[in-house]
Amino acid sequence: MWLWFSKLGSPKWFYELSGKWLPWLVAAMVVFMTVGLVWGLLFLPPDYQQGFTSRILIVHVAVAGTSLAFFPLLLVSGTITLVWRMKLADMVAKNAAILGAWFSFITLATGSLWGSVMWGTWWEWTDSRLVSMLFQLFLLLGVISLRSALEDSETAAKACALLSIVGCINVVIIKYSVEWWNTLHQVSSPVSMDTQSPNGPEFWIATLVMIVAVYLFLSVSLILSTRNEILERERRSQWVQDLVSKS
Amino acid sequence: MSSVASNNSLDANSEGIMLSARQLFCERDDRVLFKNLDFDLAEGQVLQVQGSNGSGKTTLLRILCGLNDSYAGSIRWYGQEIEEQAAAFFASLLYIGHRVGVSKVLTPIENLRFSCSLKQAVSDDQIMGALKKVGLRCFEESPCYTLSAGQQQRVSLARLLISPAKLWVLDEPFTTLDTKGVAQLESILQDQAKAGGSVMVTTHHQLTIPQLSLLSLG
Amino acid sequence: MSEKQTTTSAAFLATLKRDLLIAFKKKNDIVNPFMFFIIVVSLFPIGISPESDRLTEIAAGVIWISVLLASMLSMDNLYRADFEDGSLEQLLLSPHPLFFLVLAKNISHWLVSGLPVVLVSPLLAYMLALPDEAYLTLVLSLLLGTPIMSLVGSIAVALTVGLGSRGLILAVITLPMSVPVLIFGTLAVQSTLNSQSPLGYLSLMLVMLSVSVSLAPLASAAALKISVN
Amino acid sequence: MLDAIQFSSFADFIDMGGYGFNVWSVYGLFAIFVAVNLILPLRKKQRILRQLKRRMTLDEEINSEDSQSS
Repeated sequence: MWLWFSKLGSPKWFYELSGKWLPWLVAAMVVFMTVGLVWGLLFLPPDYQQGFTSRILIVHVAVAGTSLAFFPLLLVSGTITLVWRMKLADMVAKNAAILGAWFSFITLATGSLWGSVMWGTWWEWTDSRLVSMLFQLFLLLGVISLRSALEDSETAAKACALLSIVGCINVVIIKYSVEWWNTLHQVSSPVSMDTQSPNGPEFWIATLVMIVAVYLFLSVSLILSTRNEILERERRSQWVQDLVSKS
Repeated sequence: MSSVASNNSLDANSEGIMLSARQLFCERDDRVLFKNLDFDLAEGQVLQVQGSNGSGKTTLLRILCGLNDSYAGSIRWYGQEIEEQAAAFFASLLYIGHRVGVSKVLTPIENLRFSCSLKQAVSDDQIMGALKKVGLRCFEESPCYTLSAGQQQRVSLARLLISPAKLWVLDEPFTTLDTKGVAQLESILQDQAKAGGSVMVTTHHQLTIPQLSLLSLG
Repeated sequence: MSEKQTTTSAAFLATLKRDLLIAFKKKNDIVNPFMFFIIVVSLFPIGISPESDRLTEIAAGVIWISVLLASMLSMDNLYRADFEDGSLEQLLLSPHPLFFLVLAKNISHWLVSGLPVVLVSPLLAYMLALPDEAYLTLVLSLLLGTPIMSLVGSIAVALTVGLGSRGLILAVITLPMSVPVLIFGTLAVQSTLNSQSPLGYLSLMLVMLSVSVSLAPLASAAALKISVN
Repeated sequence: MLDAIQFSSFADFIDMGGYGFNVWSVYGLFAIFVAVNLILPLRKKQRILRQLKRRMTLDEEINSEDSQSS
């Protein structure tokens, strides 16, 4: 296992492997995405309570679910960078932070769009999920700005790895403290989200399809940006020179 | 304390005199750097200011440029006090200090475009030509934090080639340059002197320029 | 060899363009104050209470104070980078009056750090449950207030640019000077809330703005000469 | 399970039971989000390859220049 693990560390090996896997992933993503979208938009019956806005929930739940995976991803890549000093993990972490910020922003946007229908306001402080997602976005933007503040990429790698580990722990703490703060301030919040999730199996299957589509999209986008990062950081190595002269 | 050993005698007619300082006195944290210091700088002359570390060379240069006004005595630019005609004086002055005035975030071209446009309109190919001459040929587009200290110094030296300033005041311009750079800078100084401009420079490097005269402090 | 000397307006534009270019290359100086403003405002509902009627009372004050703090934060890098790499000396030694070059630097700094904050303030006002009719006044008062803060603050920055330890001395010097701006800004928003016309306060802020545009760069130029000494 | 399409006409497909704005802005945002995060990396890859190619030709030029001059 150890040989495999250290082999994975070499950017060249990752570049070739991801090159082979990319077409399949893109194909799977396109299939799942179209199935999920077409089914969700066209065929899904309106929910008895929410009507057609349950369609928003499909996308919102899918993106929100996936964005919760970002900090664990940063935690893992952070520990790999710090403990085994693997450059590849830092490259993945750098692009994962940017993609994570995108995911959190889209989760907030779709959530507030859904909220504007169900709760009548675009922003609801009493919804612990939205508030903790807001602070996850701030933490991710913090990691990104720390990365761009430190010019030398060696210190930037270690610093951002450490910050994402600390950030990951904080996200969990924030989530529970916001929920706890929520119950204390259980003001007459118009309606909290969980009592409102539409039932009916189709909704959950469509959402599942969308979740898989969004996860595939995450991996495709992350692989693409990591490959760019590899090309940039390994530009002096021989295999990149041949690649460039071939292209 | 400070003896003026300007070894070659300057003819007294004033129209050749570009910059003349009379009875200069400067004191810094109750230590007298120099007092009743007089000297003249004629057109086409390269004046090297010599002195041990801390003898006030940099302070003298900054006083002459008007950056530092805690001094007594008078400094005349073509016979007129520099305070009275600051605009004309600054228009024909180019000062390069220890901090070379090259922003690390910008590329050499952007740096030169800004620093030259403070004084006179300059075209991009003039800048490219100057950068080529100081040996920064394929570094024009890379941000200055990727350049070495010597290369950043060359960016500011490229300004010498472009600027029309008659008086150059250079503070230790040779420190970070390699031998090729030193030779290049000496020839640039020589051309400036030949073209009727004049240079005040502080360096521990032995200059081999015909129009050289010395001013030693402390 | 010497072509025509650049006019003062050309030098003004060159300085403005250069500072904007540096700001966009060094994105941190734009993003940090902006993020600081958003995070501080979103802390208040958690600290005080999520109920919208209580939030409405404090909305104007919270936004205004956060804007002031954010402008303090971003003020520091106004002259710092130029002082450290020597371009500030080139600015001082240019034949053009220093007043215009300092004004150019202030304007580019405000465009980069003040304007984004003003543009995002309605969004945060919504999060603080500020009633809709007060949005326009809020934006107008911020549009007038932030340049005043930027100009007044630049004097303090110019004075402290030579100091080694930057720290909070800047905020300690400038914040007291921000009291009038804060008063008129919040009063303008409050007056629209109880449906009076805010024009009185806004015009007073306009007067303050024109005074600071004409006088502050002079003081900053003098301060720069002192600290570069 | 895939019973008939829910909408009788294209018009009320757009209308989406009165919530057209919200649903379509969600799906629009999602489309932009997916497009941006797929197209930007691809465009950046071309830019990187171009830059590396330019630098390689530049280095070759310099080496050939040095070899001539030395």
